[in-house]
Amino acid sequence: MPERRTHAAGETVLETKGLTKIFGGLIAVNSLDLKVHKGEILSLIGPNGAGKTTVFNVVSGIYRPEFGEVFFRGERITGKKPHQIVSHGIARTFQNIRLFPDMTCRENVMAGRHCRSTSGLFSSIFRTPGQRTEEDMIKGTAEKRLRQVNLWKSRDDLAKNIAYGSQRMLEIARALASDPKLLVLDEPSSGLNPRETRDLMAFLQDIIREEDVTILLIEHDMNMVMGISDWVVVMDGGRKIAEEGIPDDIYADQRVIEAYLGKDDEDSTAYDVPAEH
Amino acid sequence: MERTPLNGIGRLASSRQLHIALATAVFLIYPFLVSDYFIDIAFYFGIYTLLGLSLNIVLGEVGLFDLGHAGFYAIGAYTTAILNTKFGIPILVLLPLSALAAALFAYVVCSPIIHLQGDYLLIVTLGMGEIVRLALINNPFDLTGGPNGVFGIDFPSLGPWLVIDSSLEYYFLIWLIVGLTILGLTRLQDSRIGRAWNYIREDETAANANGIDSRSYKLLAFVLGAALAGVAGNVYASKLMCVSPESFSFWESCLMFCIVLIGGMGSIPGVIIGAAFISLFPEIFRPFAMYRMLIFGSAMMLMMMFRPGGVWPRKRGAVKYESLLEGTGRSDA
Amino acid sequence: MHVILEQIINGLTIGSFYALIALGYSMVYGVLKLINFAHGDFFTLGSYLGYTVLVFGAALLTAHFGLWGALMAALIFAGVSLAIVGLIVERVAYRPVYPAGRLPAVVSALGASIFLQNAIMVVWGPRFQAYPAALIPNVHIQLGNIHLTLLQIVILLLSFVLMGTLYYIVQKTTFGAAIRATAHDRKTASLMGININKVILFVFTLGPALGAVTGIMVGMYYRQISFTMGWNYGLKAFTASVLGGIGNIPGAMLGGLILGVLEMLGAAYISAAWKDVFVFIILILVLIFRPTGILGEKTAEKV
Amino acid sequence: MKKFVLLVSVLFLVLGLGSAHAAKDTVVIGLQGPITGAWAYEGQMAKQSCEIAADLINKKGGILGGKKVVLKVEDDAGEPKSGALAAQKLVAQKDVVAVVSTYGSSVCEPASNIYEKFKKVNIGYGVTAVRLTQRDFSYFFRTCGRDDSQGKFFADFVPKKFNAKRIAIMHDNTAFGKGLAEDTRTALEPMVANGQAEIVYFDAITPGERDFRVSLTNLRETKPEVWYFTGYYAEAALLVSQARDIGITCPFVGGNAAINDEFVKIAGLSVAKGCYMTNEPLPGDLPYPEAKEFLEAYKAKFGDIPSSPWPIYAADALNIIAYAVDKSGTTDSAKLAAYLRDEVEGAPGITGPIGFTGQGDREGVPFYLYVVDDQGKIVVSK
Repeated sequence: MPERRTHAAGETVLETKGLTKIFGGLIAVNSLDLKVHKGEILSLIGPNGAGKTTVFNVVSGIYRPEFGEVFFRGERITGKKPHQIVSHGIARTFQNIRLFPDMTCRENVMAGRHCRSTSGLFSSIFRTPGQRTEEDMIKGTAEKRLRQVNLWKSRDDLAKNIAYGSQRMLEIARALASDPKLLVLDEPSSGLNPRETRDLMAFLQDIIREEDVTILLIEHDMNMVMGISDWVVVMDGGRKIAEEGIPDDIYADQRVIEAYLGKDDEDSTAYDVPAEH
Repeated sequence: MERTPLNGIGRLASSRQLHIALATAVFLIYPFLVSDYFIDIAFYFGIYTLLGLSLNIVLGEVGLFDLGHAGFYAIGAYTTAILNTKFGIPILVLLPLSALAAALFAYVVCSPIIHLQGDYLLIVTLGMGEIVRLALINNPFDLTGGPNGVFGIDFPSLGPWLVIDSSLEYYFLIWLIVGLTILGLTRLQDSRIGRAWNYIREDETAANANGIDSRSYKLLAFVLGAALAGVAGNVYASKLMCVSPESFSFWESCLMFCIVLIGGMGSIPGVIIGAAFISLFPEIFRPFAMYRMLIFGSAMMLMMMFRPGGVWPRKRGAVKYESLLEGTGRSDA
Repeated sequence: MHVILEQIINGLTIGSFYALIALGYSMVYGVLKLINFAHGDFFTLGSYLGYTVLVFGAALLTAHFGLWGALMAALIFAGVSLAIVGLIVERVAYRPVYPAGRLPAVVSALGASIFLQNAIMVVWGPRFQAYPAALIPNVHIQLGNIHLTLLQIVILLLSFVLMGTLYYIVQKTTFGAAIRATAHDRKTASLMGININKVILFVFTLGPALGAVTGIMVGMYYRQISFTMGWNYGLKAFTASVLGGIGNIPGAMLGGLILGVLEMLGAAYISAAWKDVFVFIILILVLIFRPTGILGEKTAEKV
Repeated sequence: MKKFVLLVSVLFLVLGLGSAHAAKDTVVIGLQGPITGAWAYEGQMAKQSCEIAADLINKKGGILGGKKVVLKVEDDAGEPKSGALAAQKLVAQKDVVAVVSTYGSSVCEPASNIYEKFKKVNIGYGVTAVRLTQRDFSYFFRTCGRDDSQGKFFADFVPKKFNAKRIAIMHDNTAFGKGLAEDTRTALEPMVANGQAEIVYFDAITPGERDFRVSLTNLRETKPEVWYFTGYYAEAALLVSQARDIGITCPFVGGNAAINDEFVKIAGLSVAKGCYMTNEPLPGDLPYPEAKEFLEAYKAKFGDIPSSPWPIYAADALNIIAYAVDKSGTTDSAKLAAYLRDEVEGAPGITGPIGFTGQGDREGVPFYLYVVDDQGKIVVSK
């Protein structure tokens, strides 16, 4: 088990203040305050429908919050468009993998470079030297990331044709290709077998160690959560039910156990709705 | 069997070059072997290829259902017709102007509707195409000549040095434009813009989450597609020397849609095949008189039955890439 | 005032034609997410079949069943024939293509449309065909200053009865619930034990049959049919179904009626020549501000 | 790609060779017309008429001392692009002496540009747009009248006949219908200026539609005393029956495309009877011996006489080409065009003596006012 990195060590990378997202009459995220510090892995856990994915979608700009603010490295990014948020340095993956199925793995990873390149219509048509250099850089980064996740050999295969576990890694490689400061992973281990999960954990730890990146994670696999998180935040019903703590404390927290096991008559179906939107 | 990637590239490249050289040779020699009638058929084949290429950007590359593309074609043709007959502006000057007018029109009209998804975009573009056609018929500001259209359009010329007025010269004009367009579009396909279009087609949400401003790229596709359709309109107008609204009906939009889908979405050779099918088939089957459209309809159904992805779909991953980082050409990481 | 009332009644008549055709588009779209471009030609074919019965079988039929009987026979014959044609087209043009995605099905549908249209031309010839005059006594009805004909009233009644029946089937019966469930989410519906094939069968028989009946009504109303008329009606009806919310059955009816009335009012108070422009602009505005149509429900994508 | 290009080239070449050249003892005359498409009916009648005309000439021993007239037909599907292709195909065939071309002004326009460029005499038979003969072309002629001659006839004759001052003009937004409507309005202008007439309604309906009640209600509210519709019979029949339904009772006058036997069939006798139209003399009313001979031959072969005037003009276009070739003794285009323009005067035709103005227009095309009688026959109005 790696040594824990401490809060004090890093500046705040991501901060949400009173973040609230409402769907129809349903409060999916209820004035959530969250802080993610530089260089750490923070896991967001909670039962289905707790509003975790909604938090991700608000942070990455897919949803606009009703109330509250999102700050990224001190800058207010509330209500910015997804594509703008990527260029600020937040890259994400999706709960149910969203690759570009009919394009090659290499092209998939090159997508991550889009926000870091600038060639326009005319330089692309006339193949200006600048554009060519940039293309080489895009391809170079893609190669580097593909090699990192051991998919260089599949570079010319269509994304839909590679194994499920590889697709998960490809999506992470794509997110990493934009050189993000914050990597937001939505259940990266779901559908992976134990070996693949172990590889994934090792990979994430390598990344954290070697690169200037912070990771925010939604995860259901408790082994993984306990294994790699520096901090854990538990959500239920759109609220934070336990202050962020180290995994062992959270594991013992009575409220967390209740949230997961249910207190008999809590209308847990109501929670399911927001994530569907 | 050991497969060396470099060999693969070499083989592919040389056969590709051979094909292009052969095709170019055939296209250069062909018009000198046949009568003007067959040159004209090849000319209209060129027009449909250009139209197919222009719709392919929107429909094939980005996956936007545009069933009103004839509207842009019409804007290009009428811009040429009106400015040439009213102000005597030379056709070749109007070539970029028509493209610009169609592009501007696309920008203004598509901006508010670009967020619509799938079939809703389809019906809105269809409505837009119909609005253009109906407006042309109704002769707004006495500009479009109503159902009669505009007549007396010039042929393209550059002073006394370059005069394009025979079938042969029109043939070369349109295929030169098609050739340049193909060159440009092939380059775009292999650039961050072309890829961005494809990302949007594959999964718009994921594309956005990867930093692609899908709204701008979709608009760009419409604007560029419209500009090319405008160019086609310019050449068509000067070739026919007159334009009338019946040339820009909903049916023309349907034909362009079919060109892209018959050939294969996003595939440039596919567009050429689709355009060949659409423009040559009815001519070849002319002797069948009133049965020819029956055959045409059946052929469309059969093609989709046996080649639902198109006759010549774009093959991704066919070209094997070598490493940029290692420089040795070894492919195994 | 009387003029506007008269225009609205005219609009409702033509709107009910659009609505009945739009139902065919909307049902197929709801279940298969396919725009059935051949549907307009189902309508034409129905009209021609009814014409054939009325012209060549009328004497015989009238002798046995009377005028209304002959009319019923034409409606039933055309309806049943088109139900069969609908099934054949589904089998030949859509089923083999559908698994490959929605776009190839668009080309196939256009192909089927061209085929049907030209088949009609080959069989019945390129000329306009005149429906037998005075199938229904040519009675003029004048209410105050409003001019109506008996035929108009019969057509409106029949349309509303048909729409009402369909509405009842779809909204109140178990099978209707199955159709709605399939339209809402095909995958889940089939997991819930709904026989999707049966639903497809239903929409591909009922839609064309409704189209055929509409074809005969159009023939009687205007007394003139042509092999190309399906294209125009199809376009309008498709527009109507999108206006109402495509895939939504009450939406298609509402969309059709609204479109008909809008068209007539546009023609009356703006300009006959610009009325279609007016209709399409309204359509575009509706879709910009309510992208799923008037009654269409919002379905957001799960991210 | 390679295979494909080869395939296409081979197909082209086969097709090219397919059009074999005719023997020397014939004179080939082309016919471009809508054999398929929306106007297929007109095109096919024109083809039949030209066949009959050629047969009659050949039976009388042909031209140029025994050469047979041979007809070469190209389909233009009634659309401008196909029209241009058909023209291109005809000019490519050197043995085609001159062309009868075509039905529909917007189809004729691009085609006649091609004929002009390749110096081939082309004679329109169903092309009435005024502008066609205002282009200073040397090789374009027409045997039919122009829109403005009909409009002028209407203005001179119709208001007086019905003692009508309030005139409604309705067109169908097609090239032909709108052209005629505008020319009629122009022709009425002097009468409007001195208060003898008033145009109370001037608007379009959309062709291909079936419901015109709205436009008709508007028309009814203007209380016209005569109503002129310049479009085609398909819409005309609907218009009249719907107009009678909503209580419009004033006389209906159609242009020369509005009334024929189909019109009577669709509208029904009770509605159709008493409807008028301005028209060139119908085939049956032509007093000339050529007409009698032609119509008998046509009837013998096809069972009926043509139901519209245009095919007859096509036959006359063929006749005048044959006449000019025979009399001038040349098949050279330039000489032939000059001969047609300058020398032909009162040549015998089915539709009466044929001659051309300097612009290529037919000289003196007569118009009649027709009416549908109680039996549904279209007869000259007394």
